[in-house]
Amino acid sequence: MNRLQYIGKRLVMTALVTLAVVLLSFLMIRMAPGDAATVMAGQAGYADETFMKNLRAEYGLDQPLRVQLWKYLSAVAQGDLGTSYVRRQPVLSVILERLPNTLMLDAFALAVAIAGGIWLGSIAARRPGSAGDGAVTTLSMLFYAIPQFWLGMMVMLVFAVWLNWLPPFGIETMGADYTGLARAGDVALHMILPGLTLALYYMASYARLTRIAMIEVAEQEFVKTARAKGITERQVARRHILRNALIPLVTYAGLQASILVGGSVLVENVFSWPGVGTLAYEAVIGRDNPLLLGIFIVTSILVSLFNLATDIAYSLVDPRVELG
Amino acid sequence: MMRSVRLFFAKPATIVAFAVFVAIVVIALAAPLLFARGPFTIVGMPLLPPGAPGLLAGSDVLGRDMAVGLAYGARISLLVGIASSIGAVGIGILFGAVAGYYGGLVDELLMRVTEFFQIIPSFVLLMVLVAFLQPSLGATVIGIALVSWPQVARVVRGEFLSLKAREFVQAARTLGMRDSRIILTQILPNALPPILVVGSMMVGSAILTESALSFLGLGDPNLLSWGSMIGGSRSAMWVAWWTTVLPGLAIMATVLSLNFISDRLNDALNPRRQR
Amino acid sequence: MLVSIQGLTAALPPGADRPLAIEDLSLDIAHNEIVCIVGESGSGKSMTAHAVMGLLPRGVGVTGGRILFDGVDLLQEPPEAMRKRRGREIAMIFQDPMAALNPVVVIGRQVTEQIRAHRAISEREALQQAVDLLGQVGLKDPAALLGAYPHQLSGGQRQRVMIAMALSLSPRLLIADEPTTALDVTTQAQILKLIKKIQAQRQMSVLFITHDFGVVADMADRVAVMRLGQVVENGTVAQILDRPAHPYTLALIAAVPKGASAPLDPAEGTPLLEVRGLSKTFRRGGLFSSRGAVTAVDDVSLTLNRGETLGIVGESGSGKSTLARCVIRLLEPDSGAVLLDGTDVAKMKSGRLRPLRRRIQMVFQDPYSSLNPRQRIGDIITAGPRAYGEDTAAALARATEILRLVGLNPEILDRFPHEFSGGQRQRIGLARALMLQPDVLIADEPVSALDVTVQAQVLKLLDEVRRTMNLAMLFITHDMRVAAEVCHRVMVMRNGKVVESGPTHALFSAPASGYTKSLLAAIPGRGRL
Amino acid sequence: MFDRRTAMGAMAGFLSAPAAAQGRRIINAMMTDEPPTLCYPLNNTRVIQQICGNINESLLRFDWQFRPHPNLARSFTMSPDGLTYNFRLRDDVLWHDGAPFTARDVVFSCATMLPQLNPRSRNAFSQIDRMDVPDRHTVVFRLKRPFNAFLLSLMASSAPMMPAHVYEGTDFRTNPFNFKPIGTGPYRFAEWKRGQYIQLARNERYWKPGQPGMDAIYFRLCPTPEQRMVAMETGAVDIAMADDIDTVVNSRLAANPRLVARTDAYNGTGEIAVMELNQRRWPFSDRRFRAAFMHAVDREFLVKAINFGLGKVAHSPIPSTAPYHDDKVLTKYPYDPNRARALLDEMGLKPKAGGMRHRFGIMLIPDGGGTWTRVGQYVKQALSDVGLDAYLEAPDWPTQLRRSGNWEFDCDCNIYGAYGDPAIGTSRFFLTSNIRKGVPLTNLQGYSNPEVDALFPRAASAVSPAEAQVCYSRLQQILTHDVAMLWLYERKPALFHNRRLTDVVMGPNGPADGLGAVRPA
Repeated sequence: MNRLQYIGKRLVMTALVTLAVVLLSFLMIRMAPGDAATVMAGQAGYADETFMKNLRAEYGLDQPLRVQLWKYLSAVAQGDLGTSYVRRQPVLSVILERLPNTLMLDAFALAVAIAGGIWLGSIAARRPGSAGDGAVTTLSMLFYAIPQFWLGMMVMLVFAVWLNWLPPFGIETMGADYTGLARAGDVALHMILPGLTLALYYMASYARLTRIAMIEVAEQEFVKTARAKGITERQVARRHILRNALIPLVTYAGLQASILVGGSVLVENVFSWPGVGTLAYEAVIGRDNPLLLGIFIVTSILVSLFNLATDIAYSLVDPRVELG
Repeated sequence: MMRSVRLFFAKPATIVAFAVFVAIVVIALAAPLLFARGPFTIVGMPLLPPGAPGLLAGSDVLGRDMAVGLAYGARISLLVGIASSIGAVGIGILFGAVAGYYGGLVDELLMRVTEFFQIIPSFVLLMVLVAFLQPSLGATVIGIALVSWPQVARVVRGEFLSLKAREFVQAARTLGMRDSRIILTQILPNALPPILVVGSMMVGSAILTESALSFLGLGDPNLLSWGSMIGGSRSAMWVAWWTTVLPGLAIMATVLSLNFISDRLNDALNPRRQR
Repeated sequence: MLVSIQGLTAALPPGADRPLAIEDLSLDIAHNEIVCIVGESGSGKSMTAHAVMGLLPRGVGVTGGRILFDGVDLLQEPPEAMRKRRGREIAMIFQDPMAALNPVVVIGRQVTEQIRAHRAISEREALQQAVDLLGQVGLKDPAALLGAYPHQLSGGQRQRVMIAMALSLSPRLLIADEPTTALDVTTQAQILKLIKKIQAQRQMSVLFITHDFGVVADMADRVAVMRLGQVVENGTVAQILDRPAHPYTLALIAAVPKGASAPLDPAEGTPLLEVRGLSKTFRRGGLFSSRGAVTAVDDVSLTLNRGETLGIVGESGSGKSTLARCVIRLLEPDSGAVLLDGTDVAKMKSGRLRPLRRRIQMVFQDPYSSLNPRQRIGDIITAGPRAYGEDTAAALARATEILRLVGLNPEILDRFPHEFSGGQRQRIGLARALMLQPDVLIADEPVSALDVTVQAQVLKLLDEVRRTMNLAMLFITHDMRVAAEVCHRVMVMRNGKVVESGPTHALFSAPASGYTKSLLAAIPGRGRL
Repeated sequence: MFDRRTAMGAMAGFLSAPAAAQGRRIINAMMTDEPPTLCYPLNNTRVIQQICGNINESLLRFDWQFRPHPNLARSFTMSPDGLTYNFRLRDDVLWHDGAPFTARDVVFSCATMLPQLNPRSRNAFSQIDRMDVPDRHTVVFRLKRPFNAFLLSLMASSAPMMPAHVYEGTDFRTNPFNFKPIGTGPYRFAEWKRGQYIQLARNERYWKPGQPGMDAIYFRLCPTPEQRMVAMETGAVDIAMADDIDTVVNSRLAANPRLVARTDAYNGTGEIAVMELNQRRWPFSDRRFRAAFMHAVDREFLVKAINFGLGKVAHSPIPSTAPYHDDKVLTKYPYDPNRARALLDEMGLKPKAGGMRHRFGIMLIPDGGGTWTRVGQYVKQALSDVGLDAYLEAPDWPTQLRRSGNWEFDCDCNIYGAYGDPAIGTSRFFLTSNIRKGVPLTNLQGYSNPEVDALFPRAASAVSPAEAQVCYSRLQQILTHDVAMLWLYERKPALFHNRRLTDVVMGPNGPADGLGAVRPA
């Protein structure tokens, strides 16, 4: 099967999976007690029957569930994810407004995690059982054990408060209103602490995975062949061991995409990062059902696409894999 | 068996980790005996630093003894960690075993379900579940088990897939054993080591997840957990570091010791090292 | 002398089954000579080859002796100098050509990498040389192969690539570590021929490691027989094969299946087992895709009588194992009938099948994976009877008898499988099958994972058991010599189809089909042993 | 411990406001979350009040004693029978888009838009019989019956004037001007940068002489309490309004010499934190139980330790800062666990095995482990000392509102605003007629007392203040004796502002009246 056909088929699958996500989360969310009218009444600090009735009518909450579902599905099919109860704006625009911030943070964290993890992992794998290996293993174990939100608070305390190296929170300097390059630099500076906080956990897993994969690959016959050829140890490590060890890493990166979104809820919360994670938290707390559904839909599409990308990457690093 | 035990304790780090873990368990069990009045009792002024008279770990924003809170927090963390892992492992074994052994439609369905869980951000899903069930200990345990079982199911399924192709399982079939017996007596015992490792890793991550939920205010308000201690003193961090640093260290020590244990378990139970 | 190994001793890491991997080993390899080291698994033959190459595994250290290569002690060479010798002066090829090639790098790159590690030439020039080399080892269209990945090649082609790589810098010594063990017999014959041809052309020395005396007979100028890290006997091929001095050598040679045809028992009456037109097709892919189908068994019929052994012979992928699994209903055939005493079990539902299952039992290939590592021997061999409701005490009592029958001490009931050797495990597996007092025994490559001496014992046991219990036996093997030794009749399979079948003696002495002929011709050491 | 001053100084490097360098005089304020809309009556919450108070104005302004003063109305008169109110409007007021402000806008706001959108306005405006417009700048309200809270209900936060020419005949909820509001106030809407800030710019044609005192106001999004505190300490933000700052760190900001702390900026809202018992259920229906509850809880502790002094123990349904509060008639319930135990014993609620008398739930307000969680945890502990076994429930917002609206609770928590007059803010919780299932923020407890039902309307329609006072005094006497509600404390949320600004808080309506008067100190 050629690659384009494969991508086409996967896109259809993505649409199907998304439909399942929509159906399941719609039902789950609508089954839950309480509706948006009560939330808004609570916000207003004052309520009566007409007010509530108007609100329910406005959001179609007075109609039977299947009518609501049908309306919602047909709207989603046209790219309309509804209107946020709390923000009274189109859900899609609310999400798209925040999405770049999260993607930026996640991409940075993932890049740091992968680069750092592979580096640490290959140090450890060079001599299993050595002091370096022990240090890396212990370190990654430690990163695994630290609650992310707490780590965020601690690095904020250390690097922003005690050492004054980096800004503590937000996405840019408040009130500075920079533009252009200065703004990009400002944002980059703000991204370091949350990005590293998010990255450390995954860096630990990449380090572990790289280490295990490299040790495993190093025991394989073709590594012996490589040595028998008389090429240098460095070339053996890079061309033969690492290249093969990368294969499981690619799969793992695909699996992590959705976890990363979940992880950014906490980190974004701690660092006041205006991303989808904080949005999701607000949506849960405020029972903003359309927004919540929208987040599920958008993230599941993104994760599916990311998985598709890693599958293609997988087929590129491992020629044995056929797409299909 | 003895060999596994010996292998398990082969490294000094493991002994330390095991000792830390046992100590935490003992503290958790002994908390009601040591501090009979419970973690919510107000013992003094708020935000007294550690070392203040009678306050080993200082007091929190309400003037409660942090040390008592830390001891009681261990109960919640361990309870949630172990209970939700048992739940997840139970569900995971059930579905993973059936899918891995029988394959076909069940397997296809299970793979789709795990895919769903892979695609949906599980922590957001968990927040939704807990918020809908109303934050309570039960909701936390159920929620964590519900979002983590697919991971176990995948491992179990993989083990079953590879084990069912092994010749001793085929032999069992040719001997005329029933499927249920094959699953229970032939495959499951051999699949246990990786399940045990995944399960013990899961205890650690469940503790982390619980603390995150409590930190966000989605924990049981009647119980003091390490996460809620941190969440409740977020602002106080600026005036009283111990209110957030100490519970965080407690979480870290627990999860770290657990991870060391499961890591060694992995080595000790690894069939490649045995034989 | 090109190579002179003197008093080489290497220690195994603590906890291994013996302290020394190689013990006081001395061996010479002259210019333009093929020296074979032959021995059973664990004899240290492979370690010796790796020691010469300077590639002993981590934890194994040389504790004494010298390896002189052209007068230079390789053991004293600094690592960098040793690296420069590897590939250039000493080259090596390995047992499993799939595992020995990097799966994610194209062939061309793997060949040029070796050339460029030692010679300062451009990639283009190196590729040109690679094309030449690949042509020299008999690969067709070498230029096209440069861009291929290892998995796109057959086993024989891969081993040719390995040989091309090894030859690329015209080494003076080629070490071949069981280079044909993972290959089918016809491919093996071709590769052996190739190595021999190239050795002759280039006048190089070859150190050839093998467990197979047939291969030794075909290849060696001189032979060293190893056992437990020591050379027990050393001499020219004629000396060793014709006048072996050491009893171990003698035993090894005696154990090689000679293909002496078994006595012909006349078979009469209705067959116990009859297979008619059996087919089985495997489909790959999941719910949403199908990637073609492979017909593993294609319209096969056979009959089997009580007391008779029918051999099913074929190379890998011939469908012989699938056929066996369909007969015993581990797989459900797509079409055809499997008649057991006239009852068709081919499509029978599992509920009705269960009582019939005990009549057909199986002995498996892999002595390690065929016994549940977490159960005691007693539990393993009484599992069958217990599954049919026999009470444990009675089953254990019978187990004692059966264990004696297969030549094991009945006291082992409380022990675990890992405490036993491969041959013992095969006996336990046989005992498990016999506990159900089957009518038909299917033996699926029961000896192919065993060393040759053990192999001979197990084959003898199977034959005895068949006779005492009057079993019908379906014997699956890839090895013509083994088939010739135990089977009354032989059926040759290829690509799922029956090529030819007939009484063993007739088939071996006058094969009808060309394929059978080529299989027989490919048997290593044919005529010498 | 780290050196806080260094730390904060350090952060100033990152968070200072270089925008000032551009020469514009800017107020940096903050918002805890982004408002859903900027249509004042559509979402009458504190965030909107803070922002829209600068954009939309009302007819009257009130002083610290809640006395009315002219604002958009040049003058006003009330007929002696209390039925007719006559407003003369200013004729020099322009909407931000240049259209003149006229009587048409007043009629549109008070008769159409506000009653439709703002439940708080509906109560007061339902008293209106009809409105007359004798000329372009005069409006006459004729009431059905006297309603002495009428003028107070024209406070900006209850009755902002909305532009008729923008909204009339449109769907108010979807009108695009909800996101670029038009008003008459000292600042006009300039820019909304999503996720970052809302900017208001100086209204050059503002009618009030000398105002506005600055060039622009930025409301910067600051979602977490830590972020807000640091922003205040470093001067990145000039004003922190109610609840922007976590009470835990109040003392720290209050001690900062660069900051001014005000606790009177929200007297106009007059919030009381309460717990409500479902009086349909026993034992909550028993007055003695409610009294025992009050005696068991040390409300001074709630104020001191949990609110860090920002508040005052509440003894009455009418806040002590509001008109009609009468301290003399109140039955007070000081902290006295023994008294509480005695009352419980007396009503037959004796300790059972395990020392507990009764188990019931306290449903918290979802605040993510904040003040209410702390209050709940303290109250639970305090109640257990007298043998009451309370368990805390932490539902999310919708569940909390649904359960309380449907009376599915034992005890819940609430904060209510008195809004300056009991007829607006207090009576709704005690009138039998306001027991409405399914509607939050009504008489959820099911409290019902015929005398109270009679007194509230009489008080509201009393023409003379003295007569109203008599009624309200009696009401306070009855309600506190009945322990009609568990009043915990009056909230005094702190407003912090930088000393570089002055005239920030000018009346009880605080920042909801806008920051027009603010100027550099």
